[in-house]
Order: sequence, then structure tokens, then C-alpha cells
Amino acid sequence: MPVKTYLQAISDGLRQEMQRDKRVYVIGEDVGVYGGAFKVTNGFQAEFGPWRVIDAPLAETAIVGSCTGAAIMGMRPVAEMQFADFVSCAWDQLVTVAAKQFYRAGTPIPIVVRCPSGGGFSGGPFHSQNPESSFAHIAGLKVVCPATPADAKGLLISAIEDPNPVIYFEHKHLYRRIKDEVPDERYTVPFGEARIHREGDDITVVTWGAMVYTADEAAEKLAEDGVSVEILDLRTVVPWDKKAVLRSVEKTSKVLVLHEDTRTGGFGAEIAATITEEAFESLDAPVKRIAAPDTPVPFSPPLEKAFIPQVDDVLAGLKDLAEY
Amino acid sequence: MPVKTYLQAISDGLRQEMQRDKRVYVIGEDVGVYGGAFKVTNGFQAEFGPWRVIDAPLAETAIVGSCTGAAIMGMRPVAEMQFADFVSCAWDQLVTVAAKQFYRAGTPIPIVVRCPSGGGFSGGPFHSQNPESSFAHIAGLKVVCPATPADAKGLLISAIEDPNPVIYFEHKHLYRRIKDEVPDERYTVPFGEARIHREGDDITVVTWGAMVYTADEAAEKLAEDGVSVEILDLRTVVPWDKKAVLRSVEKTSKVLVLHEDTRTGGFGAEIAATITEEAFESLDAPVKRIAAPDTPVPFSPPLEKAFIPQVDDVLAGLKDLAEY
Amino acid sequence: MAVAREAEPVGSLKEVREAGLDREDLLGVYRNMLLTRGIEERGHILYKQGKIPGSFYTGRGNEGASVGVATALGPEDVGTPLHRDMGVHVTRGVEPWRIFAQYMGRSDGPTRGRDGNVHMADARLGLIAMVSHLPAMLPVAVGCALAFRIREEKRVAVGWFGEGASARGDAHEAMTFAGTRRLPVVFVCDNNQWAYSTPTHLEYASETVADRAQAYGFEGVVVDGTDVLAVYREARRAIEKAREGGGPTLVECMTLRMEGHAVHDDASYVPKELFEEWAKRDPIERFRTWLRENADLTDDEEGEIASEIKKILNDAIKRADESPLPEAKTVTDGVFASPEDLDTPHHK
Amino acid sequence: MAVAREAEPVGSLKEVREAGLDREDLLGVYRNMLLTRGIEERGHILYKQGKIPGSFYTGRGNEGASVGVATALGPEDVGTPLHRDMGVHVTRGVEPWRIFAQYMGRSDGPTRGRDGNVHMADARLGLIAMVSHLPAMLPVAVGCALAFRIREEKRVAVGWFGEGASARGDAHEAMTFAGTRRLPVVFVCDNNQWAYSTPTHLEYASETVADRAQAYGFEGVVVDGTDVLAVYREARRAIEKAREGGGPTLVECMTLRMEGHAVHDDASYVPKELFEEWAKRDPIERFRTWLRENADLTDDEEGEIASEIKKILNDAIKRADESPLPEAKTVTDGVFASPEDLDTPHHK
Ligand SMILES: Cc1ncc(C[n+]2csc(CCOP(=O)(O)OP(=O)(O)O)c2C)c(N)n1
Ligand SMILES: Cc1ncc(C[n+]2csc(CCOP(=O)(O)OP(=O)(O)O)c2C)c(N)n1
Ligand SMILES: [Mg+2]
Ligand SMILES: [Mg+2]
Repeated sequence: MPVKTYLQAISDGLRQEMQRDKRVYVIGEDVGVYGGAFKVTNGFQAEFGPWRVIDAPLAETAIVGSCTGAAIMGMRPVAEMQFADFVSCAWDQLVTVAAKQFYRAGTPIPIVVRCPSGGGFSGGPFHSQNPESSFAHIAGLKVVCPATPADAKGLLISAIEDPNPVIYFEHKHLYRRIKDEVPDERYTVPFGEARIHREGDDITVVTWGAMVYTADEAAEKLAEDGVSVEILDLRTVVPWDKKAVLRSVEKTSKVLVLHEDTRTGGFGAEIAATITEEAFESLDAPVKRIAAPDTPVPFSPPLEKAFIPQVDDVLAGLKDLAEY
Repeated sequence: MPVKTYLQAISDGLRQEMQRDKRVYVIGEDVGVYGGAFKVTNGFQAEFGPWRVIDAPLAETAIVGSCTGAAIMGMRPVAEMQFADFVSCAWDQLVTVAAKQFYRAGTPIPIVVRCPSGGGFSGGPFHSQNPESSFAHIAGLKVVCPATPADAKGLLISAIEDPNPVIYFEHKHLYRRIKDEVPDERYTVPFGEARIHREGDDITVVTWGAMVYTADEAAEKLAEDGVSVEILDLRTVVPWDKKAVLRSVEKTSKVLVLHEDTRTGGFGAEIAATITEEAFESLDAPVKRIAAPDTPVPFSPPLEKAFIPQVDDVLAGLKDLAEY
Repeated sequence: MAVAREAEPVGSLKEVREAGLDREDLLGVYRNMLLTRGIEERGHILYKQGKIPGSFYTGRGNEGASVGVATALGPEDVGTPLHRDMGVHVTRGVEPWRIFAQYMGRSDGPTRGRDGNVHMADARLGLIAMVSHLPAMLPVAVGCALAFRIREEKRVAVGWFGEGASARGDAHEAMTFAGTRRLPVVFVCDNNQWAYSTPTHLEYASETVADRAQAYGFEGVVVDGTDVLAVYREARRAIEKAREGGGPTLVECMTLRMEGHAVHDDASYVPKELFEEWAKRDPIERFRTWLRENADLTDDEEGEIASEIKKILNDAIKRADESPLPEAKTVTDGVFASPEDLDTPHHK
Repeated sequence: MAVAREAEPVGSLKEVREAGLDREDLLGVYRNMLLTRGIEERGHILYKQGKIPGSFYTGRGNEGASVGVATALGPEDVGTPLHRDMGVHVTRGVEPWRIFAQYMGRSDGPTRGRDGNVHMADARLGLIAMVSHLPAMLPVAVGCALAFRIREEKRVAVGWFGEGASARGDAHEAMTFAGTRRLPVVFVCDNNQWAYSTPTHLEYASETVADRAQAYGFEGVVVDGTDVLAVYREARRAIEKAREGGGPTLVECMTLRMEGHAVHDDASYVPKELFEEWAKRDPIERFRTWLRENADLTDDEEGEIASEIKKILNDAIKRADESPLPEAKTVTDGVFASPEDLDTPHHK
């Protein structure tokens, strides 16, 4: 099987789907001639023409809103936000129109909004955010956060197939850093099924996106102390795989929920609250959360490092739990 | 002390502050000549003139964004969203500009955005929402949800005084339904201090806004069974009074978190997760959450009733806890 | 400096025939206008009887504008009508009883009780249900047009908006995108001179809303919205131009909102003389007179139509009232669509 | 059909004197332009040396436009400059070493390492720090103007935006509101012909951005952004008009973005000939020639200014480099302001 970067997997998956399904088109700022700020759609316009790879005006509301209309007319739009941060400019279209239209009017809105998200390279307050929790609270939206190249492709194809609005967060810090085997053929990865990134018996870590690797490094270190950590990569935040999480918690009795988004009201709270509500008797320790502090994402490296959960932070958290 | 409706208390508080402080002005759709969709600013334009009670265009981004600018220039703007639901159209201005400006640039943004929120009268999906959880997740914003007339006034004055952006949710279903004593003089109610709405020993209910009264009715019924319920009205969701909650939990050992906003990723999750994290050893039962289901707010009475937590739902939840 | 074109009124039957309507069509237009008003008048009564929960909105005075534009739409065209545009739903053929069921929050309303008022649409008729947030449907209409352009279909999308809502960013982004790509979309502004209590000069500072079209690289037209035939002609021009690849047009229909913003509002902020002046230009009365003068509408025909409408309304209310309220336990159904739900006319 | 006014170039020293600048002022303008370019060129070098984290943006080609407008601002006026407007910060008097500290994420940068690039401003100089989201600062600028109007102060706010960002709703809502209320605000469009890789015809379909002013009820002016004196004159006219109660103006400064969107972008999508053509119109070179021809700028003076600038830059980089990185433990400080924080020039 060919080995690809996370970025290449997204690009190839998207291209494959566009080749297969004429209803799929791409729209976003600089996605055409330039091939996208991160080059995910590099070469697409040459292959598919300017009406399936559309250079949009700098207008996120028009981009997302027009996807909704086109989807109702039978297309399968894939919008690119240049950075996930800018999806705030399409917030109303997503939460007011796209999320609620099927429930109200019975009209499905099969759109995908790709959002390059996450920090780790001094992008500063507006090029580093992880806004998945904000969308996870809005009924009617699905929220996807792949961690591996194979999932990035398979989940993107599922997202395009899905008859609902899907916000697809692709973590920029994984783009070129993470490489792995990715099947050449078309395949889907189902929503709502967590991936066991690492098996273990003593503590469960529930996480997603780039934090999977942070958790893994911490688990690796802790293994030296004889503590065995299980890492669940949720893959999709809405729907999230409660069953798999509860199954793992039953086994380990201790849980750390970890995310790169800020702590208060982050989706980790939902997971922690649910675990406590539904597996209270299995818990040997309170569910611990590690997340970014409640601040904007700072630019300067020492501050950004203090903001994004680091391997040592996770290690310390795991040790606390181990010793509880 | 005079008895006033919740609505009148807001109106009087605002007027008083405008009389006292020339920097305070009001802006919103139909707030001037018409006196606001709910008549909160009735008569204000006659008293303060068209430049302190400003009929804005139908443009929430301009309304909120201009408040930010005026605040930096030393004013104390109070914006009115015609319904809380429409604050989604000012989302970007709030989360991107207002929330982050002080942390980034050291410029305080003392603005208040008044949001008539909540359901209970068939307002449907776009005139009934309780979007406080979405804002509570954004670092840099304060979130206020008064339940009583006296708090409505005192918290509004605190909000205007506060050097930060404050989203002030006034529950429409309390406007004319809830009356109570309200001091005539100017006073503030501090942020982050919960109010004990009802004292009790067996179960703690943590809630805010209109749900305070729903909880109270349920507690009243349960008292007949000899179960004593303590109700904490948070008053402000950011900051929230963790100390008071933990104190109550220590006493009762059982908690119900209740809100009218939808469940998944709602602020109840944050409270439940925090209680479990910090008072795990005090808990005799898992923290229970009761909230609206994860759907848009439906219009038709039987559906809306099924959506908004009712006294019976709360009663059932309390009984579950009592019997745990 | 006004830059939009001002449309002239429509004159003779001959002129109208050239514009594509025969006498039968004209009577259909008249029927649709009457039915539109009838539905809203009856709705108002039902509201006062406590049969309609929540609030209640009508488009009185806008019947000519909404029916006029809808009459110009082709069968495959689509649109996103708003709260003053009942005439569009009626003209596209939604069954009146379903509208009353919608008003009353019953299972057989197009939104099955999930939304109220005219926040509804039948997708099979090419209409998309509005949201409250104005004018959030404009980018959606532009997206429909984009789909048509991508697939090279000769179809057109119509997006409605109020003159008040023209102030919001969604209008701007929609028109900017449509203008740069010359998409087959027509923007129809229902300019009824008030946005709730706010007069036009606080909503926009150009002379007309249509003047703004120039900023987006296309043509703007101002038309008397009480003249259903002039509206029809201008809408048709714009729609056919869009269909032929000529890009968007902004058609502004001037009317007066003849009632309060919604039932609770007595519109005391609107000068009385304004109401009096515009009452004389009632679109239905105006068209009736025109039909009598130009198309030999007889007393008999008028009476026939009137009783036909009355019967439709009576039957509709009765049938709607038999429709059950939705069951509480269905509240969580259908937040997410399943693949089968894509099996709709447009998605196929 | 263009509706905006096209500004003529500036001619003689006499004309400039009438516009309010004496020879000393002119040399100041020249210095500010050189300093602006110097800061960005040095920044670029620092970036390549790995001393600047993240990305790096410059405004090469926009020095005339940014310095020209800033020169026209009164001391009490305020503004919201963007990523191509370093010249505004320089002209308002920010100390260059603090800019380098900002670039390098140090404690002494205006954002104390919390934000990067030119996402900064010194409030004491009447400037407000930009956010990335474009053009979200326009409603903010309008709010400043609103404050001035409420308090009846004769002050003006200037809001900058790119031609690409003109497509977003924030621009529309800001201009709509400012137009209806005739607020003392000037909208300055840095039209550098590209929005990242996107050419203007995909961003707007009017002939010029300034043509859009008409849609908002005020005047639009197009000016050659490489002609610092013409920019100054038009900005001053607009600012003084606003100050006197004449309402907003949209001033569009035409330039070419002379580098990639940011350091990583080689701008290969921009036709080479375009770069060649505009290289001939370099604003600094152009102004230098003008000063030699019209204001007797001598070799000696030129040399003096050049070495003065060089020294400022060298000292600034050295001083900035001595500024410490912020301490990790401060990351959570100052998310919320305290009452004392209101003790700023504007809040007092
Ligand atoms: C974004 C948004 N803000 C506020 C409202 C509340 N609101 C409902 S209708 C209305 C006035 C709309 O005026 P206009 O666009 O002229 O339409 P009209 O009602 O006059 O037909 C307002 C302010 C809304 N629906 N959407
Ligand atoms: C709302 C928003 N969307 C996307 C971006 C990403 N972005 C940064 S600059 C830029 C191009 C801006 O073009 P223009 O307004 O012409 O300004 P210029 O950079 O050319 O000066 C884009 C798309 C952004 N900053 N804000
Ligand atoms: Mg109107
Ligand atoms: Mg540009």
C-alpha cells in the first residue's frame, strides 16, 4: 500500500471522489489557480475545470450559503475555508440555515466544509484555532476530526456521501508531518466509530486530531513505568462513539479526556460528563480533562507551547490518574 | 420596595444608568421610535435623543462591531439583538474581535449585548433559542443570565460597568410573568456569585434563567415526599460560581444540572465535568443533566413542550437521584 | 443620483399578451392574488380565535408583487420566498389546507409543526423554506443558480429580500458572488418602505435599493409593486435574461406594508396619510379594475371566482383543523437526514 | 459604467503647499516611506534567518498609499490599518524597535508576543490592532466615528480594507450604517489588484471598488496609490469633509502588491509584465524623483536620510533582539480586563 502524507490523502480522496461523482465540486478562496493555501486542491482546476473548482470571492457566507443552495439542487459541494478560523464568518449560514433545514423543512443539506485547523507553528490567534466544540453543540451538524492519513481520506469520502452538513477539520500540523499507508481504492470510514490507536489496560485516553500523537508519546513514556494506556481516537466528534469509550472505561476504570481546543465548554466536558453519568460505578478516579487554557491562541513560541497541551502535560495527567 | 416585572427591572436599570453615565448609549433594531420589540427601551428616545438611542439598520455585524469601536473610544454601548437568535449574525464580531482584543492588544472592550432569549410561547426555531453555551466557550466573553427582576437590574448595571464584552441573556418568558421587589436606587450584582434560590439538604440543582422556576416547582412537589432540594441560580455562566456549587454538593452529595439550551455540549456538561473532577469523593450519585434534546426548537406546542424541560421531567430526574 | 431603471406601468391586454399571458392566465393571476389575501385574512381570524400559536405575519399589499414574480417563473425554476410572499407559494401551487395546517402547527403543514408562519416550502414546487434570519436565503438562492450554471441547465433561481434586510452582509456577499460569476439568479426586493418600525432612510442611503445593483455589475429595476402586470413583465425579463446567460438582475417592487409588522404591531409609527394613499393603490383592486377595463371581466366571473375562493378557504381550514398536532415523542426525529431522504426531486 | 471620481495626479510644490505640506513635511513623508520599506525588508531578512516565527507579510508597493493617508490624519483621529499598512504605524510614530519585537514574538512588541506580524497597534497613537478576519475592522472604525458623532467631537476614523475583502458582509454593513448616519469615517481601499491569488474580477463586478460608494450614499474616489501626494490630498479632502459633517468617502488607492501574498508565496500567478510595469511606478522612487524635481532634494540630503534610516533600523533590531520572549506562565494573564485597564487615553 502506498505511504502518503495526511495532506496527500485528503487531496487524493477528494480528487477520486470528484472523478467518480460529477455532482461533487470544490469552492473556496484560492482553491483554483493557486491550488489552495495548503495545496490540497493543487492541479484540480486543470483536471476538472473552473466550474468544478471554483475560486470564490473572499466571502465565507457566500461560499457556505451557496453550497447549501447547490446541495438542495442536487450537487455535493465541498467548501474550503482557507483556515478553520474563518469559518466564524459563515457561522450563521451553518447554524441557522444548514443545520436546521432538514429538521424544519425536510430538505437534506449534503455539504462538506473543510477547515484546516490547529496550531503548533506560531500561526497566532487567528490561524491556529480548533473550533470543533462550537459546532458540536449545534444540533444538525456533523463534526469530523481525522488523525491519520487513512482516516483523513475515508472520512472525507464519508463526509461527501453523508446527506447532512459536515464540518471536516483537517489538522494543519499533521498535513506533512504524518505519513502512513493509504489504500489506493475508494473506501469510506464510518462516522461514530472510534479507532483504538493504542491498546492498554490501566488508563483510557479519549482524544482526536493532533492530540492522538501527543497522547501516544506520553503513553510511550509511561509504558516505561509499567502503566499501560489505551488511546481512543474518536475520529468523529459528532457523532461520537460513546459505546467504545464506555467499553474502554469499563476495562481501565480511569479516563483522561484530551483536546487542543480550549477547556471551558470544550467538547471534553461533554465526554467527561457523559462518562460520569453512564459509567459512574466503573470509575476509580474522576475523569480528568486536559485541554488548552481559556485564552486566545498566542503567537510567540513559549506562549503557544504553554497553550497547546504538550507531552509532558499529558504525562503528568496520566501519572496523577495512575496514582489516584 | 416597589414590585416590578423582570422586563421593567431591565428597562429601569438601563434608564437609570443612562441618566447617570453619559457614555452609555443604546443601539439596535427598532429600539428608538418603537421602543424595542419587547418595549424595553420604551420612551428612551424621547428622553435621551436619537444619538443615544439609535435605530440601527438590520445589520447585527454593524451593530456589534460599531459597539466595539465606540467602546474603544470611551463609550459604554449597550446593543440590543431583537431576539437572541440573531446574535448568530454577529458571531464573528464577538468571538474574533471583541473577545480577543484585550488579550492580544491590551484594549478593553466594555460592551453589553442584550439578547432576549428562550422559549415557551411557540416562537419556533428562530425566536426561542438559548445560545449562552456557545458564547461561554469563547475565552474573553462574559455571559449573564438573570432569573429575577432584582438580578436583572443589578446584573445589567454590572455588565455595563464591566470592562469586558458581556452577553446578557434576558429570558423572554420571564419578561412579564415574573414580578418581584426591585430596589429603586442604583446597585450592582457581582458576577460569579450564585444565588441560593432555595435551600435544601438532599439534592443540589444547578441552573439559571427560566429553569430556576421550573426547578422550584419540581422541588416544591418533591418536598411533599420529604426530599429537600437546594437550588442554585448561577446568575452568570461566565464566570460561574464553582465554589458555591462545590459547597452545596459537599452538603447534598447529589446534583442535577438543568438548562433550557440543548444538551450535547451545553454548559451543563462543563458544570457536570467540573463537579466530578473536583468533588468526586463527595458524590453519592453521578451528576445528572437535564436539558433540551439535541434538536432545533420546534414550533408546535406539543413539540415545544417536549423540547423545553418541564416540571415533570425535573421531578423525575430528582426522584431518580433521590433513589440512587 | 439614481442609476436603476424605472419600469413603466403596463397598459393594454395586447401588451400583456406579448408578455406571454392570455386571458385565462390573467384570471389565474387574479385568483392567486385573491387566494393569497384570503389565506392571510383567514389566518388572521384563526389567530384571533387562538388557533394559531406564536405570532402571525401577513403580506397585505404585496400580493401583486409576489404573484407577479412567481407567475414569471418557469416550471423548473426555483426560489426562496419570504414572509411577505405567500403569493409565491400559492402561485406555485401549494395546497391551501397545508398552509393552514402550518399556521396551526399541525402534522400536515409543510414543516410538520416544526416551524410556523410562512417559514415553509414545498421542495417539489421548487421552493426552499425561509429561515427567520434575513436575508440568509440570498446566498442559498445564489447556490441554486450556481448549480444550474455548473450543470449548464437553463434554469433560474429567484431570491427575495426586504429593503430592510438589504443592509445585512448576506445580501452583499450573495450579490457580489452572483455578479462576478454572472449566475442565473434574480434578486427581488420587496420594498414595503418599513423594516418593522424602521423607515428606509435608516436602512440604506442610496436613492433606491435597485441602485445598488450597479455595485455588483448588473442591472437594477424599480417597479410599482402594486401593478401585478408590470411586476410580471419585469420579472420575466430578468428571469429570461438570466436564463440566456445574461446574469443577475435586481428587481425592486415598491409597495407599502399595509398592516403592522406582525399581528401585535399597530404600525402607529407609519403616517396615516401613507396608508390612505397606498390603500388607493391596492394591488388586487387595481388589477380587478384593469381586468374589467381591458379584459372584459364580468360581474358573473367575479362572483364565480369569489365563491370558488371562499369554498377553497372553507374546505382548507376544515381539512387543516382535522390534521393532528404532532406527537411529542417525535420531537427528536429527523435531526439528521438518512441517505433515503436524498430521494427528492432535486437530489435525484 | 464608472461612477466614482478619478483623482488627478499631484503636480507642483505650490500645489502641495496649498494642500498643507511644507518642505519639512515632505521630507518627513519621504522618511516614513523609506522607514516603512526598511522595516519590512529587514523583517524579511529576519524571517529568512529564522528569527521570526510563523509567517511574514509585507506591504511593498503600498508605502505611498499608507503613508499618504496617515499623513492626512489629524492628531486626534483614529484608524484601523491592515497588513499592507505598516506606513500608517510608522507615520503615527510607533517606535520601530517595537515592531521588530512584535515580529519576533517578544515581550516588548505591542501585543507582547500574543499576536504576530502587523496584527498590532498602539492605542495611544489612535490606532486599533487588526484581526485577521477581513474586513472585520470596518464596523469597528464606524463605531469610532459613531462615538465622535454622539459626543459631537470633530474627529474622524479611517477604516482600511483590501479590494478582496470588499466582498465580505462586514464591509457592506459598515458602509451601510455609516452612509445612513453620515458618520465621520473614511473608508480606504488598498486595491493592490490581488487577493492572495485571486484577481479583482472574481472579487467584484463593478468597474472600481470606489464605484460602490454610490450604493451607500456617499462619494467614491479612485487615486493612484503610488502617488503619495495625490493620496494625501484625496485622503485629506475626505477626512476634512467627514470632520465638517459631510459624511463618509470611499478612497480607493490603486497599486500592485509587489511581492507574494506572504513570504511563502512566489506570486507566480501574477503576470510578469504586470510586475515590470508597476516596478516603474515604485512609490518611493517616484516620490524621490518628484522631490528632486520639485523640492530640490539634494544628494547630500538623500544620503543623510538613508543613513539615518539605516541607523534607526540597526538600533531597532538590536534593541528588539534584547527584548525577552514572554514567559510561559503569563499565558493566562489578561484574558479579561480589570477596571484599571480602562485607564487608557480613550477611555478616560
Ligand atoms: C438577521 C435578522 N435580524 C433581525 C430580524 C428581526 N426582524 C424580522 S423582520 C424584520 C424587519 C425586516 O424588514 P424588511 O427586510 O424590510 O422586510 P419586511 O418585514 O418589511 O417585509 C426584522 C428586524 C431578523 N428576522 N433577522
Ligand atoms: C474572512 C477572511 N477570510 C480569509 C482570509 C485569508 N486571507 C488573508 S489575506 C487574504 C486576501 C486579502 O485580499 P485583499 O483584501 O485584497 O487584501 P491584500 O492581502 O491583497 O492586501 C485572504 C483570503 C482572511 N484573512 N479573512
Ligand atoms: Mg420592509
Ligand atoms: Mg488585494
